[in-house]
Amino acid sequence: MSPALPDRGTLTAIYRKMALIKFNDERIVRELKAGRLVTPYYSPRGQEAIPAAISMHLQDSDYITTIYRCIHDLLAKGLPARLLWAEIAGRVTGTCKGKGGTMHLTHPETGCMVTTGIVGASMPIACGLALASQVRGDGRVTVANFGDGASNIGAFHESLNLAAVWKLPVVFVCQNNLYAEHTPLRTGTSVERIADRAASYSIPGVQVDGNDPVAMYHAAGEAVERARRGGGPTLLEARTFRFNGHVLGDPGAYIPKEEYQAAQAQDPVPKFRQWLLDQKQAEAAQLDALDAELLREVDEAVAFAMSSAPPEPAELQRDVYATATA
Amino acid sequence: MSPALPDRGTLTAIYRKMALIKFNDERIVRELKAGRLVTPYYSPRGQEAIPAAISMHLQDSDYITTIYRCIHDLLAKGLPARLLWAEIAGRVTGTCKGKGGTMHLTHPETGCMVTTGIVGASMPIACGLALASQVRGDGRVTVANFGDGASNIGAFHESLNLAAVWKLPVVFVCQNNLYAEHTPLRTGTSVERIADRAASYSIPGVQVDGNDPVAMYHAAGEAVERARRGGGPTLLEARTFRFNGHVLGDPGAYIPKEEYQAAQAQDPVPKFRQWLLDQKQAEAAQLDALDAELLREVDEAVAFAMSSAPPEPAELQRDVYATATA
Amino acid sequence: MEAQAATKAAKVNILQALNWALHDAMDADPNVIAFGEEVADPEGGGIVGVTAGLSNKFGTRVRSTPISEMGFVGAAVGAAIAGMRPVAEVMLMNFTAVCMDQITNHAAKIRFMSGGQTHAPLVIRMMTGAGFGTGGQHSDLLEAWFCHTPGLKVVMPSNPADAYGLLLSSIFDEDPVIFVEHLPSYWMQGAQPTRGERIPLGQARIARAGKDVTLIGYSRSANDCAAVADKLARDGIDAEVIDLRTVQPLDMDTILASVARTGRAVVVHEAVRSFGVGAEISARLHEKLWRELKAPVQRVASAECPVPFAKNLETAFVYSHADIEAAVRQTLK
Amino acid sequence: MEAQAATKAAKVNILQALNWALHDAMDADPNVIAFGEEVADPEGGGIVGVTAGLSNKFGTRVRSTPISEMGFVGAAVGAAIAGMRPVAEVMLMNFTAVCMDQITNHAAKIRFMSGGQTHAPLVIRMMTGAGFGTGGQHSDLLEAWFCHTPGLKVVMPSNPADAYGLLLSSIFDEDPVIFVEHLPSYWMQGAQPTRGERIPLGQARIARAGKDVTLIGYSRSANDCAAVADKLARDGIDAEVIDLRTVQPLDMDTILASVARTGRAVVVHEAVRSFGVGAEISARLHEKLWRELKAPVQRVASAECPVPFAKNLETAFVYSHADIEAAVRQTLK
Ligand SMILES: Cc1ncc(C[n+]2csc(CCOP(=O)(O)OP(=O)(O)O)c2C)c(N)n1
Ligand SMILES: Cc1ncc(C[n+]2csc(CCOP(=O)(O)OP(=O)(O)O)c2C)c(N)n1
Ligand SMILES: [Mg+2]
Ligand SMILES: [Mg+2]
Repeated sequence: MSPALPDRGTLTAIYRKMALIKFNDERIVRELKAGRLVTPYYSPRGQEAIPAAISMHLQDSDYITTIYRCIHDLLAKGLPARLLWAEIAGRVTGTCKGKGGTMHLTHPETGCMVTTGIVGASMPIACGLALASQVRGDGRVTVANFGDGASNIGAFHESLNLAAVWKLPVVFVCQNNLYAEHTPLRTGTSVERIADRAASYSIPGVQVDGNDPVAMYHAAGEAVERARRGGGPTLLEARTFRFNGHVLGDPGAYIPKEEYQAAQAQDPVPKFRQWLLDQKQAEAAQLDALDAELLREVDEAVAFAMSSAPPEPAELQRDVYATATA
Repeated sequence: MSPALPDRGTLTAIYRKMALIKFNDERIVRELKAGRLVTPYYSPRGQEAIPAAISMHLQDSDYITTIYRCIHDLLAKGLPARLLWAEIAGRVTGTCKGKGGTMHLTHPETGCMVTTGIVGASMPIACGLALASQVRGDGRVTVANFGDGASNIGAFHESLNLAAVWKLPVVFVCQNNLYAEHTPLRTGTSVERIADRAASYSIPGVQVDGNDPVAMYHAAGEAVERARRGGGPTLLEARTFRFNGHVLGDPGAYIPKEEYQAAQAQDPVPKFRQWLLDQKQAEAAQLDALDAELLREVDEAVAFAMSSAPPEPAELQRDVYATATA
Repeated sequence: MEAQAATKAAKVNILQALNWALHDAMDADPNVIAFGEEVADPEGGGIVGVTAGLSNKFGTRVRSTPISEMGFVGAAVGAAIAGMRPVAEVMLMNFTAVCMDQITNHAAKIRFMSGGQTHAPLVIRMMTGAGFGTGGQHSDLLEAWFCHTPGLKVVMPSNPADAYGLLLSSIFDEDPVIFVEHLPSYWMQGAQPTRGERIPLGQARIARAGKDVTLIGYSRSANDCAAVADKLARDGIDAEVIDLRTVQPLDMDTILASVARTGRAVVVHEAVRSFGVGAEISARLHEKLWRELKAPVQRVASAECPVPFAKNLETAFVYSHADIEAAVRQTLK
Repeated sequence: MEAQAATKAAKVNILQALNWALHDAMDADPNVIAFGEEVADPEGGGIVGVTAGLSNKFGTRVRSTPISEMGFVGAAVGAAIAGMRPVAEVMLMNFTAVCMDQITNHAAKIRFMSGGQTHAPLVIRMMTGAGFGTGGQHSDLLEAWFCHTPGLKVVMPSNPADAYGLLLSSIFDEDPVIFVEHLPSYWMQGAQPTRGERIPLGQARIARAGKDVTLIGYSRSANDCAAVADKLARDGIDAEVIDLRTVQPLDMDTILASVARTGRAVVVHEAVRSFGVGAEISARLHEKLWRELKAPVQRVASAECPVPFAKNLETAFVYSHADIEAAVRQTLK
C-alpha cells in the first residue's frame, strides 16, 4: 500500500527545507575552508530529507532534541539561520550568545530544546520533554534525533524502555548514515536493521529510506500521529549517508570509494529537485526563484553573523546559576 | 524434542547443590532473626535450581559474576560455605577478610570473580572476563547472573551488544523472579519475554522454567557449549520466584497473596526431591543421608564463622592500593 | 497517612519532614512531579517511605521508574527544561555514578550552554551514609564531585526542620540541586518545621555560638560537631558550630565572620579527607584569614578507603567524636 | 610507521611518545590489550592516531569498540581481574561521566572489597583540555573526581618523555590508573624518551630549581609555570617549578621539601578552582608547613563555569600567564 502523494505545496515545502539545509551547509564549509569561520563542524550533507520531511508534521510548539550533527534538524524545525550563523561564529547575537556553539545550538521558541555532544544523551532528555507534555496534556510531540552508533549506548535502551512503559509521545529517529565516526555499522552494531530493536520494547520499529522525502514523509507522519493521539513511542530508522565525513576535514579513508560514489550519485537534494520537475510537481522557474531566495537568506545570515560582536568576558559569570556569580 | 534425562549422578548432584543452597539460606535467615548475625540479606530462596543446574556444565576454572542476591550462585559454583559464613559475619577468616561482605563475596579459586551491588554492573565485567579467555584461548566460559529489573538498565544493552560483536564466550543468565525490589515485571519492563531482547543483538534468546532443574540443565548446557566452542553469547531467561522478598524483612506487601501461595506450592527444592523419588532416580535413605551431611556442613560453617575474629583496624589501610597506605 | 500521624506529634523525624515537604510542594505547584524506583505507593512509596502517599494523592505526577537512572534523570532534565519542577530520586548516592552524564554534562551546563534560554530547575534526591553494613557500593559521600561541577547546588540537611525547609527551597529553586539525605539519620527526632516555610539555600546556620574555635560540619557531621562542642564546654572550651546546610554554594560570609572571631577552625565530614569539601574550606580560610588564623585549619574525615563491611571496620572508618576533639585541641596548642 | 618515522627525529611530540609506549608495552607483555572507539587501524588507529599501527601489529589484542563506554570500561575491569593489563581509551574525559560506575564503584574498589583476592591493573586513557572550541562537553578537567576516589591513581604528563615513561609505568602498575592526555599539547615537541625506561608513578619532577617561591603544576599548567618562572627570573624572582606528573598519589615529600625552603607556593591547574586539586595541596601545605609559610598558598585555575565556545571566552576561561605571575607577586607582598 503506497499512500497518496503529499500535495504540491507540501512537496515544495520539503524541497525548500532540504535546499535551505544544503545551502547553509555548503556555505559553512566554504567559510571554514577559507578560514573565515573556525569551529569543529559535523556536516549533515546528504541527510537533508529526514528532518525536512519530519518537520512537515510538527508545529513550532513541538519539541526536538538533536546531536552535534544538527544544523539540518534545527533549520528544518525553524531555528533562524542568522541566529545559527552568529552562534557558530561565536558572536553574542548567536542563539546561545556564542556560549554554546556548534554542538549546543538551542532555540526554545522553535522547539529546538537540546543539542548535545554526548552520544545517546538526546534520548533520555527527549523522554522528559515528552513526559512534561503527557502530564500537562498539551498535545505536543517530541522528536529525538540520534545516529546509528548511538543505538549501541545504554541511554538508547533506557530511553526506549522508559518511553514504552510510560507510553510517552516521542518519536525516536535514528539517522543511520552507516558510520559512527570511522566505524562502519557492522563493526559496532550487532543487528542488521536497527529498527528491529523496537521489539525489545514492544513498540513499532520502522525502517525507511531517509533519502526518499516522500517515504520519509509518510513514515514520520504515522509515528508523529501515533505519539500525538497517545499511542506511545516509535523507533524510526532512516537510512542515509553523510557526504563530508564525521567532522569536516575527515578524509573518510575508511569509506570504500565505490560506496561513497554510489551514495553521491543519489544525493537526495538534486535528486528530489529533479523528481519534482519530472513529476510536474513544480516548475523550474519556481524552484530557481526559491533557490535564489534561500541563497540570499544565507548571505544575509552570514553578513549578520560576521558583523556581530563577540560576547563580553562577563558572560563567564552569567548563566552558570540563575543569579550571576561573582 | 525433549532431550534425554541427565544420568542419576547428575540429577543427585543438582539436588545436592539445591539443598546446600536452601539449608545455608534457611540457617542465615534463622541467625539473622535471632540477632546472632546482622547484615542486609538478599535471599535467593526459590531460585536454587538455576545455578545448581548451570554449575553441572562449569569447571572451577570457568568464571561467574553475580549480584547482591548471590549465595545460590556462589555456593553452586563452589565457594566454600565456611568462607561465605565468615564473610557475612564480618570475620577476618571470611573470603574477603570481612571487608566486602554480603554484597561483594568473591572467591577466584572457584571462579567467583565479582559480586556487585550495582544493578547491571555484573554484565560488562563478565564481558571482560570472557574477553580475557578469548584472547588467551583458554576455553573458559563466563556466566553473568542478573535479574529481570537489570534487563532495563543501560549496562545490559551495552554488554549484550559488545559480547555479540566480539562473539565472546559468555552466557547471560537473567534470573527473572518477576519483581525488582517492589516493582512487578510489567511496571518497569516493556517486553513480555526478556529472552526476546536477544534479537536486538542477533544472538540466541531462550526462556526456560528456572524452577525445573532438568529443563534448566539442558538450556544451560546448550548455551555453555555454544560459548565454549566459539559460538558466542546467549541470553537465557530463567523464570523463577523469590520467597523472602527483596531484602530480608521485606513483608512483600506488593505481592498478591494468590501469586505468592501458588509459587510456594511449587517450591523447587522439595518438588525436585519428590520427583527424584517418584522417578526412582534416588532412594529416600540416600537423600536423607545427603541432607543430614549438608546440614552438618552448615553447622560447621556457622561454628567456624562465629568462632573467628573480626578484621583488625589496620585492614583499612590494606588493599586500597597494591602497597598499604599510611 | 504517615504525614497525618506525624503532625500530631510534638517532634518529627527526617523521613516525615521530607515527606511533608514533598506533599506541600506538590500541593503548591502542579509543575512539581516526582519519580524514581519504588517511589509510587503501589511499590511502597519509596523503599524507606519518604514518598509515601504521594501517588495516592497526586496520581501520575508520581511514578515508579524502571531501573534506569540515566533514563529517568535525563527525563528529569528534559521535563525541567520544559518548565516542570521534577524531583527525581536516585535511591543511593553511589548510583549517581550510573547517571553522572545527565547530572554533570547536562543538568549543570544547559543554562550556560544555551546562553540562558533554557535551564533545569530539578532536584535529585539521594540517600547515603555508613552505619548499616551495606559495604563498599552503598554508602559513599560524593558531594565533592558535584561541588566541583559549576552549575549545580548541593544541599545536605542535618535535622528534620532543615530537611523540610531546604527541600522546599530546592524544589522551587531555579538551579539543579543535588539533595543528599543521610540514611542513618532518617529516624532522628527533631523540632517540627513550620509547614510552607522555606529555608534559603546558600545560608549556613550557627548551631552553637562560641568564641574559642569554629567547628564546621554538614549533614551528620554538623550534629557530631554540636555533640563534641557540648563536651568541650565542660572543659571550658567554647566552640562555635556552623551547620553549612548548603555545601555548594558555600556561605563564606558566615564562615569567615566566625573564624575571623575565633581564629581557629576544624572542618568535619563523612567523606574521605583527600580532595574533599574540607580541603576547599581550608584553602579559602587560609587565603582569606591569613592574619586572623591562630592555627592551621584542621580537617576531620573518614579513612582513605572504600566503606568496609565488618561492623568494627565500618565504625573505625567513620571519624569519631574523639577525632574531632583531638583536632580542636590541636588548634588550641 | 608513524613511530618509525619519529625515531629518526631528534625530538618527538606527545602523540608519538604515547604511541611508542603502547607499542613497547604490547611488545613486552602479551597480557597488554587495548580497546576503545576507533583505536584499531581500519578505523584510523585512534581519532588522533595515538594507537596507530597497534592492531596491524598485534591483531585482535587491539579492538575498536561500539560506542559503549560503560560496556568496554567494564570489560577492562573484568579482563584486568582475569590477569590482563587492559588499556581502555575513553576518547574524551567528559565521557567518563557515562562510565563512572565501572571506574569508581568497581575498578577502584575491587581490590579492597575482595580483601585483596582480585585487583584491576588497568589504564583508562583519555584526552581533554580547552583550546579547540569544542565547548561545554568536550574539554573539562575532572581529575579531582578521581583523586577523591580511594583506589585510583591519576597520572597527567606534561611533555613527550614523561608521557612515554609514565604511560609505560601506568600499564605495568598493579592499580587502576586514570591517564589524562592534554589534547592541545599533543603536538608539543620535546626530548625523546629512552625506549623501555619507565618513570615511577607518585614522584614529582623539579622542572626548575629556585629559592623564592614554588610553582606547582601538572599537565599543561606545569609548562605554563615554567614559562612564567623564566619571565620572573628576568625580574629577579627565582621560582622553583614542580611538575607533579602524578596527581593521586601526591608526592608530598617533594612538595613539602620545596615549599619548606621557599616559604611560598602557587598551585596552578586548568580545572575550575573550587573543590579542585589545588584546594587539597593548599590545605596540606598549611597543615604541614604552618611555621615555614611566609604567605598563604595561592591557587590559579580556570573560571567557575562550563567551558565556553566563543574563542575569546574560551581564552578568557583558562587562567593566563599573567594570572600566575600575579599570584606569585601576591605571595611576595
Ligand atoms: C558518550 C560518547 N562517546 C563517544 C563520543 C565521541 N563521538 C562523537 S560522535 C561519535 C560517533 C557517533 O556516531 P552516530 O551515532 O552514528 O552519529 P553520526 O555522527 O554518524 O551522525 C562518537 C563516538 C561522544 N561524543 N560521546
Ligand atoms: C544502578 C542501581 N540502581 C538501583 C539499585 C537499587 N536496587 C538494588 S536491587 C534492585 C532491584 C533489582 O531487581 P532485579 O534486577 O530483578 O534483581 P532481583 O533483586 O530481583 O534478584 C534495585 C532497584 C542498585 N543497586 N543499583
Ligand atoms: Mg552514524
Ligand atoms: Mg527480580
